[in-house]
This record gives sequence, structure tokens and C-alpha cells, in this order.
Amino acid sequence: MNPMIVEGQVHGGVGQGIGQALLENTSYDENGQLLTASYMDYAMPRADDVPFYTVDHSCVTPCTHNPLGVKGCGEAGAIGSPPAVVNAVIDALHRGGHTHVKHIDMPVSPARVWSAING
Amino acid sequence: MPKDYGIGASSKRREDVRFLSGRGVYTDDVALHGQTYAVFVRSNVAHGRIRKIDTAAAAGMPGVLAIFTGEDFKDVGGNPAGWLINSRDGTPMREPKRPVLAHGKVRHVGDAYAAVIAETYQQAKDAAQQLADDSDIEELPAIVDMRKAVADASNRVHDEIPDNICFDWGWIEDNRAAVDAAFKSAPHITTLELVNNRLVPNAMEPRASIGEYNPGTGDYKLTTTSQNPHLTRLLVAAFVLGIPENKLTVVAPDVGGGFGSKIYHYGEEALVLAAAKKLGRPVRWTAERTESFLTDAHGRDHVTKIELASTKDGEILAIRTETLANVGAYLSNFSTATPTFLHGTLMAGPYKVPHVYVNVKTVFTNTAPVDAYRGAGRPEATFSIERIVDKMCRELNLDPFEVRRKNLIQPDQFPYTTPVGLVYDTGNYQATLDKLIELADVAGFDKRAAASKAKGKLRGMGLSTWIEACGIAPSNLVGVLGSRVGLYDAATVRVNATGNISVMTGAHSHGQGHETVFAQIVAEKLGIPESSVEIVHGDTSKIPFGMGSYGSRSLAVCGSAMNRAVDKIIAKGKKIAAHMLEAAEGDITFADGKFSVAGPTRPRPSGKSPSAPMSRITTRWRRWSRGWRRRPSTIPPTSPIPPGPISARSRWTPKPARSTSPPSPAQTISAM
Amino acid sequence: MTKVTMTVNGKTVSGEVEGRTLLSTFLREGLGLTGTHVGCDTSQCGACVVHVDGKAVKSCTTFAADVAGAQVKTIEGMNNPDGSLSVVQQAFQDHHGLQCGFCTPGMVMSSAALLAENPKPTEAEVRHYLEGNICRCTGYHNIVKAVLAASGQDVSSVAAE
Amino acid sequence: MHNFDFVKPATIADAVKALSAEGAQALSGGQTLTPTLKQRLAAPSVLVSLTGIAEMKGVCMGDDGLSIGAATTHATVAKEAAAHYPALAKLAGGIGDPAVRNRGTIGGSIANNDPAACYPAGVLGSGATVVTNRRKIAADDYFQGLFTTALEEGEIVTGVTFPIPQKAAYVKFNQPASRFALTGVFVAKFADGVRVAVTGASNDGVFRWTEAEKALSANFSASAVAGLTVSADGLIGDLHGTPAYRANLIKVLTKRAVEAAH
Amino acid sequence: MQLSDFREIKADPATVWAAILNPDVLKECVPGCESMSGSVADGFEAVVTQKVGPVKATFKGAVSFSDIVEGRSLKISGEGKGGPAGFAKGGAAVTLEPMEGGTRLSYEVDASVGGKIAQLGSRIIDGFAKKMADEFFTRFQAAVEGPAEEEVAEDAAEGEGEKKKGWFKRLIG
Repeated sequence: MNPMIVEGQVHGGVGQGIGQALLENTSYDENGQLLTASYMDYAMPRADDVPFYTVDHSCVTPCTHNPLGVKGCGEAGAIGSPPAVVNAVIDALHRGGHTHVKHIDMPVSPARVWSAING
Repeated sequence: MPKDYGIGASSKRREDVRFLSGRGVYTDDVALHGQTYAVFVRSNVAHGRIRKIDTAAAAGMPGVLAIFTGEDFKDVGGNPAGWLINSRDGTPMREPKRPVLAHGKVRHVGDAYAAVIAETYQQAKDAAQQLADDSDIEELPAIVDMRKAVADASNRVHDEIPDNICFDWGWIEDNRAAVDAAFKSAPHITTLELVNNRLVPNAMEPRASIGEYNPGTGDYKLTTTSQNPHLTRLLVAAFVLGIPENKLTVVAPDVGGGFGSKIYHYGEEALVLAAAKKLGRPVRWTAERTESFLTDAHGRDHVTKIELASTKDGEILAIRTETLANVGAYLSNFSTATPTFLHGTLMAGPYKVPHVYVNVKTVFTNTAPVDAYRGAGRPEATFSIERIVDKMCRELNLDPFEVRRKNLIQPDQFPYTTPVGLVYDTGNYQATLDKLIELADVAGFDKRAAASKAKGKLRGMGLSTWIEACGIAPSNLVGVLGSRVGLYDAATVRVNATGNISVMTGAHSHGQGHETVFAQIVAEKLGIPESSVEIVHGDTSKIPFGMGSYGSRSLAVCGSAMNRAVDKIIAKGKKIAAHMLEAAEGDITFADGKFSVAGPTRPRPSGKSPSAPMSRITTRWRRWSRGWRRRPSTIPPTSPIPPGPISARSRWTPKPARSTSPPSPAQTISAM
Repeated sequence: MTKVTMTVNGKTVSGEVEGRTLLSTFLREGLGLTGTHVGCDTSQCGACVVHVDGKAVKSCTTFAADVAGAQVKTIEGMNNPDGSLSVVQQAFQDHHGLQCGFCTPGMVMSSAALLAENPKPTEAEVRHYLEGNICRCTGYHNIVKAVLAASGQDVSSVAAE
Repeated sequence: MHNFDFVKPATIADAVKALSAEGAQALSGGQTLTPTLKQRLAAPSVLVSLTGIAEMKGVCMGDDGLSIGAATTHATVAKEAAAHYPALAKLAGGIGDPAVRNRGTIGGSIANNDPAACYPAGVLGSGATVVTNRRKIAADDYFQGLFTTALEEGEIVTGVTFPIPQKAAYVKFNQPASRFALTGVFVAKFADGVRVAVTGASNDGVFRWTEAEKALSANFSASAVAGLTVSADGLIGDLHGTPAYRANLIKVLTKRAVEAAH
Repeated sequence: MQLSDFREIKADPATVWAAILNPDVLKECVPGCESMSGSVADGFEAVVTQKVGPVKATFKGAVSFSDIVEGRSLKISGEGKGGPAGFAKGGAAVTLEPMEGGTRLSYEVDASVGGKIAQLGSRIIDGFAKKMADEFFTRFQAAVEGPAEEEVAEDAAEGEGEKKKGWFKRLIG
């Protein structure tokens, strides 16, 4: 409909997906106290946490359920990016010889990667 | 050559001018004469019994105008869940009341149990602290961990719900035996336990609400940070406060992001309305960021065990999952749909999987409510599937690209019916995968990885392929599945006398750029400049009843309604043009903003121009409809065109895809 | 209450403030300049960034009385004298560097401060400089691109929009 | 926020006088204190802003080393100390974000002594001297644990004097949310030995890693640190890292700082 | 937050036991304690002010004793509301064992906080709680057995002739 806006939506979703994969976590302690109740502890992605990337939507198959043939795009970036990021981390670890690491839960923080390597 | 106008053009956003100049108007930017300030008193404990709330001292403090507690709302309705889910055994889900202010018990840190209204924000804050100091809440053990909540039934979030389970959902229950059998005979089984981490949507604009009441007319107005003002009006009017809908206007002005968290109705909205009525003055509230963290609906929070059965060469045979999904302390409006119909139905991903079974137990805990956050259910499903496919590839030493290519639905298989009840309409997943491999330079990856290694760094490559189901609908089907609201949308297109257009939409922009994009649709179809189209949204007194913006639905659903309304406008215009152009209606064509007579241009009997732009049609129509000019006999009085300006309203609910195995709960599906 | 006087967007303004009155409160409630937004409590989101004596500061973490006499510039003062968008603002529109618009005033003010200090920043410098401004909508892609473009650099080679 | 009187004296003497009032609190940039006040987690009756005192501002190279006025902002230090003490300038340029650096001051930072702040590592790692309105305090005596310093009632930091090392570097690993140091290490090589100060890692705040100092004094190279171990006892464990992870970071960052020192 | 530790106190168990149950001792030993009154049976009322960096909060609450095994062990529990800061709760299970030259006092402390201090201060809570516990038992030890040797020497050099007793010992003779 408007490629600039479509890509902007995807960028936003990818930003949030990378946030979920690498940074963001909501943590309650065992007494139900919310420990991540400000930006001091809830890690929001910042400009230097994300790279430039390419968005392509040239493989078009129009939707058959509406007259415009349009499909939504607002959530796509947030849906597909977390597993892509985590799969990449696991791949990197395997290439580095850390083949005992089968999975790391999100957010895949440096501390968790370190624990996984040494665990 | 990229288009520079209309559909497909990267038109610059018109809303940016005000946002970039500091002239946007967000809820907290609205200042009203005589306004007062609400501050909520929130629980510091996750789970507690309210023993005493002594309001006397706080009520006597400077500037304090009113104090509300849960007692004031015990007889009004609760904020309901919007989707009824039945458990595997057929019993309906448990639905505890979600009150405006906590009554009897507090159930999460941040659960508001009182509110203070004062002349200034600081006075309200002072008194709220006094009230907190004068309250006695007996702390009970908190229920935080879902596994423990389910295992230990002695401690309950809601006293009337014995096992802290809202429902135990199986999808599709009839397929379970076949799935189990597929696993029994599978050559290879991959198992993975994983967590979809709990997130907070964190729109940069904190939630805010202003309630107004006019004692002279009995009219209420709520200005609030909402993605869907009509839904909020419906919930406040029909379920919570019982205000007649015709007496309540809900306005969502510029909204600073939502990502799901502003779909829902929250108690603060009801409170400022009730307080405004009591005081006869505007009552405003704006969340501090910490309040947002404590009380905005959170997202995700699934704990999942997923199993995947495959052949030794990576053909997926079956998928089986068991998930605990946190709903928090109360059911937020869409919280029951998210882990079920937005999650379980996506558990086949973009793959040809013959057998899938999904089990989801939703669990009450002493945490903030959890509901749909950008993606809502689909990210959880995708993370589970794509992680386990990757793990399977590693276990079997297979190439993750080739395994996916092999399992992806083929282009000639659409429409494709999955074993979890969806029909995918279209897609060419292989082509997308090929394009990805090219763009990402997968062939050159090993070289890049080696270069990184030389610098002491590890480089990895991750792949994910997925489906985004969007614009959930159609209304009649979701109704069958438990939705308590229709998921259509609506638009009114009005041609103003001077030929410019006003479009009233049910969708609401909180960053998506509707003012620009919707204008592109209308401008393209009517062949007029985008600048001639005005988009009106976010005010229930101006717009048709629509369901708002979430779930990637604005364009697919509301855009379609708008498209249809424009078609009606063109049809009306043709009738008028037929008269003006002295031709039969069937001979009139519409292109580039002009009505013309089809076929080779021929001289008209009157000798006038053979085409008419929309503005002339409108002027003519206006004169007829106002009686300034006699309605021509070529348009008989029985004509379906009503008097008044040329305007048309349409609703749209997506049609289900044709399923090969009815009855099937279908959604409209788009795939990346 | 004490009286403070400062210059805001070129005009001398005065107002009665309490000791605790924040600059953001003074601007929004005292002067009606609601373009400066408040998005957090802990001085991190940056939606409230304004310029004080030419430097970017967080107005929600600055007391009005502490900047008495200063030159303050807010988003409302960023447009060109003829009302058109300034180069930075125009770049944000051209490159779709904003969506909901809430973080945008702070983002523009920080970007303008960066370009005043460093007229040709690299991508890394832009990203580093903007670390005190949180945007939830754009994924920063187009913001960084807009700032690079506003500095006069060619962004056509930046990964497609 | 509770209300208070706001005063902005122009001299140290007036500031000291203002601070003698009951419930008075110094404000030196306020990038930590102001959010605290907004949350009502403190309620001073008088707030004394120190940033209007000209004699407490500026960066100046002298015989004793680099003197920095306590009310000098991080941004100014990042710019003006760069020629004299690049490691310190880099540290200042990495605190918070640009807007925070334009308000926050060195005096405010070290008076607060947040266990994850950067400046304490720079001051302790440099063996700097903290100058107050009453006396001069060696860095080793000044930092006394979590949010605790040698400052007495009515005493304010007026400046800090840094001896200039032959080589130095500060390497910080950001806590991803707050951008404070999850762990930060300042290494400074002087003619008479090496100092290593660690911030962000210990429950007791900034501290010197003496084993590394000894090893690096003998051999200033990353390999000198390789054989050392850091105990996780007493280190901070929180959402962002366990004590064991922080122990690892101390070693890794020390190596990186040695490599980066120039 | 949980931690356990022990102290070897140069006083007999009966003296240590009496000190634990004495509100004046507790007042002196709880860092920042402004008042402490009441009885062992009904519990004590306490007001404690804590300053951590820029944060200053006053907690009003109660201290109670439970699981009392006379002369041997007990649990001290405290709970206070700190206004905007939220609340703090803590307990110490204390066991006394006679040893040569005194008493071995071992303790297991747990502490939890709620409200703003939990929401904003999680990174420093453990460290702070540990510091408070250390300080409490250090003060307690000093109260019962007197200042450490070097301090005594210093004081003596300043002219105080008599060897100092712990103030609690002086109190009880």
C-alpha cells in the first residue's frame, strides 16, 4: 500500500523481536514483587542495540479474502525475528565448538551465553 | 518506476508535520478548565487480604475532593474477557470478576485498591500516600510460578477457583490420538523445553485518561490512550459502569504507540468517569512509567514443552506441545484468545505437518494481567516451532535451509488446510526462501564466519520461516469459536460539496500512519489528490462503530471497508453522472476522478463536455438533495440513493477461505 | 513560589515555580508547550530532551529554578522561521524516522544537538549519541538513516528502507 | 515530589552555609537525585544546587596533575580532559547518555558513590585526590563501601586532582537497561606501579584488585592477568549477572583494559 | 536474600540471651533505629531510618520474637512500612551455643522488600541487607563484650584509665 510505511512497520517489529531475543525480560521475585519496573532494569532496545538491515517484500501473493488483496504487516517482524536470532546464537556457539549448548532461553544475554558455555 | 501517488506509493506521512513540530495532541497534552487529578493507591504486595482502608485522614488533607475504594464499585460490573474458551472436557473457562478497584483482595503488585482525587497532582499524591499508610493489607503467600500454582491448589489467586487454572484447552482434541500414534511410530523425535519470556509492551506514551461529565445533559466524555475507542465505550457502557452508550463519547486523540497494551479497557478509565460525575469536573490521570510496568497488560509468558516427530531426513511428521500460559491475576480483554486461537492454530507454521496437537493450560498468578502484545500468540508458536526445527536439524545433521524448503507448503497447494484448523489462502514460500538466501548471501557466510573467528568472535546464522495470521475474522466464525465481539470494521466516505472527501474510520492510528495510507486508497480509487482526503478517526461521536487497530488488521479489514464504501460512492456518482452527461447509467465509466460516457467520444445532444469530475457531481447532488434544484426524472423517487450528501458507509468482515474440510475455523491468513 | 525568567524559543518568559517544579512541567503546564513529552520517571527515555544553552538535557530531570536565565529551545522552536520543517525535521519525515510521534520531539532535539557538535557523524556515532532516546516504534533504522541524511550524507546505499 | 526550597549559591562558602540548614541536600547535576526525589524516596527541605559555583567548574592541568572542579559536567571532562588524560575523558564520555553528561557532574558522582558508577573507578584507579571544602582525601581513604564515602556532615567535594599515569584505560561492560557498569575496570600504569579499580561488581562498591595490580606491576600485559582468579564472594548477583559472571567480567575487562591502555 | 554467619562473643550465653531481648540493645544495634519500645511478649514498636545513597526512608513497624527456646534460640522478625519506599521485612533465626570463653552466636537472616524499593533497587538490596546484618551483629557483639582491643588501646592512650566494658555489660553491672 505504502512501501515506506510497510517497511517501517517491519523495522519496528524486528526491533521488538530483537529486544525479546536479546534484551527484554520481565522479572518477578518469588514474592511477586516486580523487579523490572523501570528502564533501569527492563532493557529496552536502544539505537546501538540494533543494526541496519534489509527488508524485502518482492515475493508478492495477494490475499484472496479482501478486495484490496492486502495482508497485514504490523506484527510480522516481531513474530519471526526471535527464533532467527536465537538460532543464530546457537549456530555461532556450535561453530565455536560449544556443541553441548542445545538451547538458551530468551533473552539471550551475555550472562546467559557465558553460563551456557561454562555450564 | 515507483509510484508517486496513491496505492503503492511511498507517500510521506502527513501526520509527521505536527509530530515533528511538537503539535501532536496526546491525551496528557489536553488541559481542561477546572480539571482535577486522580492518583491511584496501589498494592505493594502481590497477594493480600484487605483488612482496613481508613480514608478519614486522607480525606481531610489539602485539596482532596474525593476518595474511591473498591467498596464504591462493588455493585457495578466487572471488566470482562472478550473470548470464551472451553476446556477439553467441555466446561467453560473460569471468569473471575475484574473490578474497577480491588475489593476484598489485592492480587498483584500495582493492583489499585483506592483512588484519590484532588485539586493538584501533588495533593492527590500526598493523600494517596496517607491512605496507603492508613490501610491494612494482610500479605498472603504470592503465587508466581505457574508450575507451583497448578501443583499447589491450597493457595488461590481467586478463592473460588480451586486449581488456579482458567481453562485446559486442547487443539484439536479429536486429533490427539492420531498425533500420539504418529509419535509412537516416528523414526526420530526431538524434544525441547523453552520459555517465551514475559515482556512489557512499553509504548513510549504512558497510559492516560481524562473523564468529563456534563451535569446539564448527562453526557460523559472519556479521552484516553486507546487503540479502539469504540471497544472501550462498549466495555465501559455495557459491562462496567452501565452508562448508556449514547451518553458516552470516547476519544482517543494522538496515541503514542500501543503494541496491544492499549487495546484493553482498564479500571482507570472507569474511575475517571465515575469521579467526573461525582465532582462535576474533569478528572485526569496519567501513568508514571513504573505504573505502566505494574499495570499495563504484559505479553508472552509461556512455558512450553514441544516435541517434533520426523523422518531421519527431516520430514516433519507431527508436532505436539504442552504449554502453561500465564494470564496474570485477572483476565484482560483478549487474554484468553491469545494463547489459544492466536497460538494453537499457528502451530503448524508454514509447513506441511500432517499431525498437530496443542495443549494449553492458562494459569492465574499474582502478577499483572497478560494479554496480546505485538504478534500475540504467533511469536510464541513461531519461537517454539522454529527452535525445535533447528534442533532437529542439528540432531540429524541436516541443512536447516533444505529441511525448511522440503517441509514448506508448495505454491500449488494453496488454499491449504492445516491440521490446526486454518486455511492458508496464498503464498509462495519457496520463492521467499530463495530470495532470502540471495539477499543474506548465505553462500558467503562461511567466509564471514571465518573472518570473525580470526578476530576472536563467533558468528552464527539463524533462519526462521513463519506465518503471520492477520486481521483475525470473520465475525460469524470467531463468534462460533467464543469471541464475544464481531471482528469487522467500518468506514464512512463522504464527498463534501467542494469535492474533497472526509473518511471516518473505525481503525485507529497509534503510529501506523492511517491518515496517510487511508487517504492513498481513497485518492487512488477516486482519482483525486491525496491532499483532498481527510481521515477522521479516534472519536466515537464522529466515526462509525469499528473495532479499532490491532492484530495487523487496519488495512486488511478497515481498508477493505473503506474500499467498499468508495465503490458505493462511485456507483452513486454514476447515477448522477448519467443524468448530467445525458447517457445511460450503464454507459458511464469512472476513471482519473472523472465520470465519462463509455466508448468513443461522441458529441452529446446538449453539446456539453462529455465528462464530469467528482466535484461537479457532488455539487449537483447537493442541489438536488436540498431541493435547490429539481430532482431529475431520470433518477426516479424509488431510486436507492437517499437524500443528503453523497456518502456511503460500509462494513467489512473478511470472508473465510474455502476450506477443503469443513467445518473449519478459518482465519484470513497472510504469509511473509 | 519563586519567579523564574528564562528565554524559551527566543522569547523571554517568566513564571512562578515551586522549588520542585521540573523544567518539563514548567514548559508543558506553565507555558503550554506540550511538544516536550514525559515518557519515564528515571531519566532514560529521552522524550523530554530540550536544549539548554545549546546543549541537550533531559527536562524531566532538571529543575526549572536551576536553569533560570538560560536559553531554552524546545521542539516548538525547531521549525524554520517561515514555519516549514528544519533540515533535521524534514529528514525525519523524508526517511520515515517516526511512527507514533511520542519520542520524536526528544529524538529530534538530540539529533540536532549531535549535528551541532558533529556535523558528519558516522552510523556508529549516531547510534551511540542516541542511546538516551528510546523509540519503541521504528526499530531505529529510519531514525539513524534520517540523521545521517540530515548531515548531508548519502544514505541511498543504506540497506533498503 | 515533596516540595523544598531551591537555592543556587554562587560561592562555596554560601553553599556550605546553605547546606547547614536542617534537611538540606546538595544537588550537583541531579541525574540520580532528581529521579529519586520524583519517586518521593527522599524529602529534603532545601536543595542546594552546586552547579552555579564558578570556582568548582573547569578542567585544569597543573603540577599535581589534572584538576577537575566538582561541578564540571561529564561532557566537559570528556572534551577538555582528552588531551591530558584520554582514559579519563573516555570514561566521562561513556557515562549515561549525552543529555545526562550535559548535566551530571564528577562531584555528584563521587559524592553519591553508586556501586555501579564509572567515576569512582577512575578516581580510585588513578589514585586521585578528592578535594573538599575542608581537606584533601586520598581516593583510597575516600571510598568506603556501598554509597558510603569519607565525607562528613556539611562537607562537599569541590574538586578532584588526578595524577597522570603513563598508560591507562577504562573498559566498561554495560548493564543493558540502565547503561551503568555491569562491571567496569580502570587500569592505570604509573612509574611506581599499576592500579586496578573495579566498579559495578562488588556489594561494597568500587574496590582495588590488588592481585592484578601486583601482577601487572611486574608485567604490564594481558597475559599477566591470565593466571589470576577472582573470587565471586561478595560480588553483586542480580537480574543481569550472577556473582560468578561478574567475577569473570572483572578478569576479562582487566585484560581488555590493559590491551587498550595507552 | 538469605545469608548465614556466626559470631564468637566473649560473654556467657545468659548475658547474650538477655541482651537479645533488651529493647535498648536492639535500638543501639539496629542501624538507623530511632526508637524501640515494648516487651518481648507483645513485641516491640520500632522506627528506623535508612539512607542508601540518595534514598532516605523511615520505616515504622514491629519487631516480634518467636520460636523461643529459653537461653538457646529464637527468631527475631521485623516488618516495617516505609511510606513511598514500600516495605521491608526481615528475620533472624539466632542460636546460642556455649563455647570456651563465651558464646557462639549463629544466625540465619532472610530479608525481603516490597514496593518501590523492590521495583527500583533490586540491584543493591542484597548487598544492603548483608551490610545491615553485618552491622547489626557487629554492634551487638560490641555492645555485649565491649570495643575491640585496638579501640580500647586507643581510648586508653587518650586517657581513659579503666578498661572499657561493653555498654550493655556496664548497664547490667
